[in-house]
Amino acid sequence: MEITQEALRKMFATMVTIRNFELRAFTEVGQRSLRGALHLSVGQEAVPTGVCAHLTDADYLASTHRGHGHCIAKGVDVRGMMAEILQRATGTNKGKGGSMHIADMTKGMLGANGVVGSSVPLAVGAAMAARQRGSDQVAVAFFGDGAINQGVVHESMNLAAIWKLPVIFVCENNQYAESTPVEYATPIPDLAERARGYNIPGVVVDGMDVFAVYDAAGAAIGRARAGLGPTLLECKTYRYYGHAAFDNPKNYRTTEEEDAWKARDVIAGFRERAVAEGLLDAAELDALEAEAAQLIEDSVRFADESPEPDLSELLTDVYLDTPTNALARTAHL
Amino acid sequence: MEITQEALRKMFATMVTIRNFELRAFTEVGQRSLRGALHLSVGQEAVPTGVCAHLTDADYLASTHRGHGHCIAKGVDVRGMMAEILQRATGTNKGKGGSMHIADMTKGMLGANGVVGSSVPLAVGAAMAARQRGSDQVAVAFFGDGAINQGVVHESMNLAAIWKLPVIFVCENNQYAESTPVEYATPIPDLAERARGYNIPGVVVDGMDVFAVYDAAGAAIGRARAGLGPTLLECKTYRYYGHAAFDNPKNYRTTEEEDAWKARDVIAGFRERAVAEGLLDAAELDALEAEAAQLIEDSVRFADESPEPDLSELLTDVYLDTPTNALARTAHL
Amino acid sequence: MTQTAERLLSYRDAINEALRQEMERNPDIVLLGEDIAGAAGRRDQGFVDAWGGPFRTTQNLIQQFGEDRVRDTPISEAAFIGAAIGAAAAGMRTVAELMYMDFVGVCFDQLLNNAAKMRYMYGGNVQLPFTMLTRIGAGVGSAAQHSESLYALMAHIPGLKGVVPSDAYTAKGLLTAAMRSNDPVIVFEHKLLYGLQSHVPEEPYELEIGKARTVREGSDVTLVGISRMTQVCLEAADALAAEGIDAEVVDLLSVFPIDYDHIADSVRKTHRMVVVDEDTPTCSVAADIAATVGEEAFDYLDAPIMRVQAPHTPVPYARNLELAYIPDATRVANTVRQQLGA
Amino acid sequence: MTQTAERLLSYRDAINEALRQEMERNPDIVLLGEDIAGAAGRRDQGFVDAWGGPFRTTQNLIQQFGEDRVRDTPISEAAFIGAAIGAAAAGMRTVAELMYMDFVGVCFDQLLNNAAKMRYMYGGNVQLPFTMLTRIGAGVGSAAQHSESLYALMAHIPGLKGVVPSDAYTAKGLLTAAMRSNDPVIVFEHKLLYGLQSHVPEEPYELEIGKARTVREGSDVTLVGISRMTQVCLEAADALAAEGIDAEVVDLLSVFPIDYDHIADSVRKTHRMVVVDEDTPTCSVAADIAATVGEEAFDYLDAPIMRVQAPHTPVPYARNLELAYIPDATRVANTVRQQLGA
Ligand SMILES: Cc1ncc(C[n+]2csc(CCOP(=O)(O)OP(=O)(O)O)c2C)c(N)n1
Ligand SMILES: Cc1ncc(C[n+]2csc(CCOP(=O)(O)OP(=O)(O)O)c2C)c(N)n1
Ligand SMILES: [Mg+2]
Ligand SMILES: [Mg+2]
Repeated sequence: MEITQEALRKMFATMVTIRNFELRAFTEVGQRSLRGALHLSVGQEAVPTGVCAHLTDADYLASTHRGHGHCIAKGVDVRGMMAEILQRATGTNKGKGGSMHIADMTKGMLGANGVVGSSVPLAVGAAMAARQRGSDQVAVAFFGDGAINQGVVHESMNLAAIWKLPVIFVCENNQYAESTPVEYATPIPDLAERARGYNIPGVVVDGMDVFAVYDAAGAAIGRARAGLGPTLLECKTYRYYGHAAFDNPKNYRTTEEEDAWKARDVIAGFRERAVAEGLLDAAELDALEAEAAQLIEDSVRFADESPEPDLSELLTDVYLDTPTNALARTAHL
Repeated sequence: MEITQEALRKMFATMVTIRNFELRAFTEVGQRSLRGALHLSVGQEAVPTGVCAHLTDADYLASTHRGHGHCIAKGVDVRGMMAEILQRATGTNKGKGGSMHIADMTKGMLGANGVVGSSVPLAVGAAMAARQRGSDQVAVAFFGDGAINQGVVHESMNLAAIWKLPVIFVCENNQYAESTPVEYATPIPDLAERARGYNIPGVVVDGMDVFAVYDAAGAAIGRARAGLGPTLLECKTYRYYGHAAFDNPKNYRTTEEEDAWKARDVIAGFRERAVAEGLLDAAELDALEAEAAQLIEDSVRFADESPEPDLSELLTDVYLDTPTNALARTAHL
Repeated sequence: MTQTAERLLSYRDAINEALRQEMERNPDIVLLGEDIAGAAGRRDQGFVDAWGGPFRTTQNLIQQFGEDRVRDTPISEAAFIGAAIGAAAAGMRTVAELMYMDFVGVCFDQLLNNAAKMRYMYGGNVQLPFTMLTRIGAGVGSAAQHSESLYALMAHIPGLKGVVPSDAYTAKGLLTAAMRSNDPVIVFEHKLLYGLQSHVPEEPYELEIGKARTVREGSDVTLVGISRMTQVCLEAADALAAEGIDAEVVDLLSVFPIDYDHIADSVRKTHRMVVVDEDTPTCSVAADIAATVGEEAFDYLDAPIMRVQAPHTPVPYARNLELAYIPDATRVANTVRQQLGA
Repeated sequence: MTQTAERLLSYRDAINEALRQEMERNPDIVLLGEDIAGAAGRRDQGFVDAWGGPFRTTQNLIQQFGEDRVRDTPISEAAFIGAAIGAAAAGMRTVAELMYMDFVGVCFDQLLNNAAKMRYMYGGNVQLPFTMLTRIGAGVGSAAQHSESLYALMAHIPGLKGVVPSDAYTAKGLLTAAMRSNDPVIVFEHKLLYGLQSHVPEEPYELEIGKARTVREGSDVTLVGISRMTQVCLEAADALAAEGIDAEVVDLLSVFPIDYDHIADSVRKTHRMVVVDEDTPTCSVAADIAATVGEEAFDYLDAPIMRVQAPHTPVPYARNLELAYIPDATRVANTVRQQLGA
């Protein structure tokens, strides 16, 4: 598939932003002794980047507990995301959701979600809404290699298939669900194989290669927009860090395995290829990296300058019209 | 697969018993104006019969809302079943469960179940228990073409596959889930195809031919007993009557379709083939039919002579040791 | 033609009419559920609307609104109810049917973690015009897995609303309100009420969610009914009236929000209360009302608040046991007599 | 070596010890759950017990009992919890872990329609020695989907039992009792209690399911605590004691069956009660206790029964909001003061 220089720049910027954002958020959360899980997708940046390169704000995305990359690639404001994680009133979600629940309907971002598999049918519904209104919007459902064994994921693929809905099911196979290896939890080498059970295309994609992801996603999204129904993409990738801060992955995987995956790092690989093939030059890439670093810096400053949520927010956003005092009747706040 | 004359006799007896039992229960329930759904499996008798011919009381079976055939084939007492449906204290379940919840642990019958798909993991668990104790017991999970789109069925097949448990997943594809045609609800011609997603054998079986079911089930059960793991059998079959009493299937299917399936009726077909091939003679078959008719007759008499459950049964069998008055504290019975 | 206000309609037809009128008014509404039409995909063979819903509450809708707005689904509640929630977040207005409340377990996560929590955890960044229809109640001989009420489970979950219409009039008004709401609302239809007729205006109308109503004035005791139990309370009130006991009957109508103020006002007048609830007793709506009103109207109570509930058991199959299970007018009247020390 | 009775153990270690001792005693017990060992299938690569459970409550068990009795599972709660129920029906004794109670929605049907109902609908024809472990509680900054308590949902379901240990001693005794029971029992571990130490006998022992205990005697008011809220009640009681208010503290320990008699006896002595519950308020265990004890001890009450609960909202993320969400000693003490008219 052809890629414009503009698109290339955007993809590189997205990937470095994701990586910088996560590493910085991790440091900030640690230094401030904030609690709450932060799931880093470092290593997996190619997947949301290559997929979302084909989307506009009108398209939908449903995400997971490991959702920073999906959010950033879908265009959610990075400052708002940092403020959210750092528990500020100016966060994307007023500091009420945190890392696992970042959402922005204006960007078609239906939300990160802390329950494995739970957000997948939301994407199916958004795709149904799109069809209903006759638009060519699509919806992408991201989920992991662990999530593929959740019943609702199976049901969702069947539903999208029989209704030929414009959904792209993107399974990010990062080889592990917490400490559980994918080869233990599923008896097939390629998870994409499951697509056959729904009579939809199932494609194995090199998730460490943003060009490969871009191509496969482009084809799937094209099919979806054309009314040809859903596709399952299995993107083989790797998370460089633990499941969350407390987890030391050395307890379940070898250094050789880690090194082999990291040797194919997407950001380094992209730089190399872009320069080698003369797609973008090194100075341009450096500038994009510097810009991303600045954006992250700004986002931390923005969060620092923002207030924490007002205590009254405890009782808002539950219902639209129910008086908040009715919600605290027996709480004796 | 070789079949002994004894086994042939048993299979024929089972099939005519199932059919007679259901038609009679239907009449009795109607005449007595008992409420509650009764789901007839008439037309599908070959499936439980061919499968259960390979099982002993030590093996397990998990059933559905359409479970009379499974129960009878698994050896549950027919008199107790009739008494159960006719709401008697002598029912298999004291009249507390009814048609949709017939169970008998002494026969390995883990229960009919009114929630679609819900009983499937129970069979997986029973199979795990068998493995744990090092026996060669197997567990059979029956479910419908509608149930295959329930998440828990998917999860169960994966679990049994990765643990190589001795489970036989028997999908009775009777073409409909209530009024919903299978070709609407699933996008693949053969549901057995889904087995690939779990790397287990998936076999399409002619569910109107008890010999075919016997052979396929024998192979699958043999594999399971040998520790080779689960199999998915899709038995293509047909329910002759509506989903339940209120349903007129003429509202969603053609008479030609019905006639084509009924032309392959398993009981008539068995008789024809057995006689033609000299396996059993007509007099023998007549005697077996008469015996079955007598058994059903007896079962109705047994039920008639039995008392209805004592009112105290309302509060028993919830917990083993909690005083029953604690369960009615605010009921003002 | 009869006057609008005098037109009699069954609970079933009132539900059907509410759906039809709202779908006419608002093209964004889509209906999803199992066999809500029936014979899915066989229009070209001459089959359509084979079922019109398992209890015929959705019949004729597919003829009028077509397959895209009246979608039969596979037996995949988690997926299609999740999809209805996702579609609502994406700008549609969805109504999904869960055939029986007893099946809520297969899609519980979608209600608990998505429908109920999305707005809060997203800091207000979403609207959820999602309605779930389901049905409750024992009395049809369907045993443990097709007879429960369980609305207390939903009332326990912050973010959901729930309504329990007790007759055709309230069914139409509450369902209409649910479909117009931007909060997720669950509508609990009672199986034994489908045939019950009452006066139902022809034009669309809303009843406010969260408001109870007094269906009979009285001075000696307040009976609170939930869903069909309101009919049972009215029956008991008649029996008690014959003995000179004047019962007020409050029809709860919403199990969340619960209209404690309305009930407490009644109790401040009558000084006694019996709450009648077909749902299982522990952590029930009846217990919640007793606790809250017991606290807020404490000084007005002349007797302990009592409850008439199902026992803490599954629903039995045999008719005699099932009849013993369901609270009835005799049990209610006896409880009032006991409370009055008679 | 220290005396048995004086040995201090953390809540986490008490749970681990109960599992280990019972599994030693009874070879039929099998444990299932996600990452309860970790590094599943990689023993030959030198990896085993990588996690020992997400909160390390199951660590070292796989080394002692092997892969067959300590089974890591895929993320398929409906299937593996259903399998644990089926295995129990087939003669095994199973303990399945649901990582967080918030996830109960994905396997709710198995609990509601199988575990809870099988014995009843089968007319007694089954034993169900099935225990589910799960964890509850806010306070760890994990927001709306990893912080809820929700035990009221389980208490509402006839056929299930539930225990809420409040310290290491009760954790070991109740978990041991659960594993020996032939009824399905859910054990709710509180995340903030894992580090709490108390005296725990080394030998196995059972605490009777369905019995509350008085952890502090007092004469002015009864505080009822559930799970970690018992610790909060004790803290509040200390604060009140300084003002001359003598609070009795009852530790509920079981959310089904609920020991109403024990609580009512206390209230008959103190004439006042405040129930403290971290779960959301509507149809909660606190409401249930208030309703039932309010009825049964009505004549002894000098003031309305009050509750200190979470608000009817999801759990917020930001620390300041989360702290406001969880009932604490200040809120409890203030409520007591209010009740006493101080
Ligand atoms: C229903 C449910 N079960 C368990 C968990 C706990 N949990 C959180 S993330 C996770 C692993 C998910 O693995 P995968 O789908 O591969 O995503 P990854 O973490 O690798 O991105 C688990 C088990 C959960 N959040 N939800
Ligand atoms: C979870 C759930 N959803 C819906 C139903 C209502 N229902 C009962 S039987 C049935 C159809 C089942 O179809 P299938 O699995 O093909 O079995 P069959 O009736 O054909 O034997 C439905 C939808 C149910 N019992 N449980
Ligand atoms: Mg993974
Ligand atoms: Mg079928």
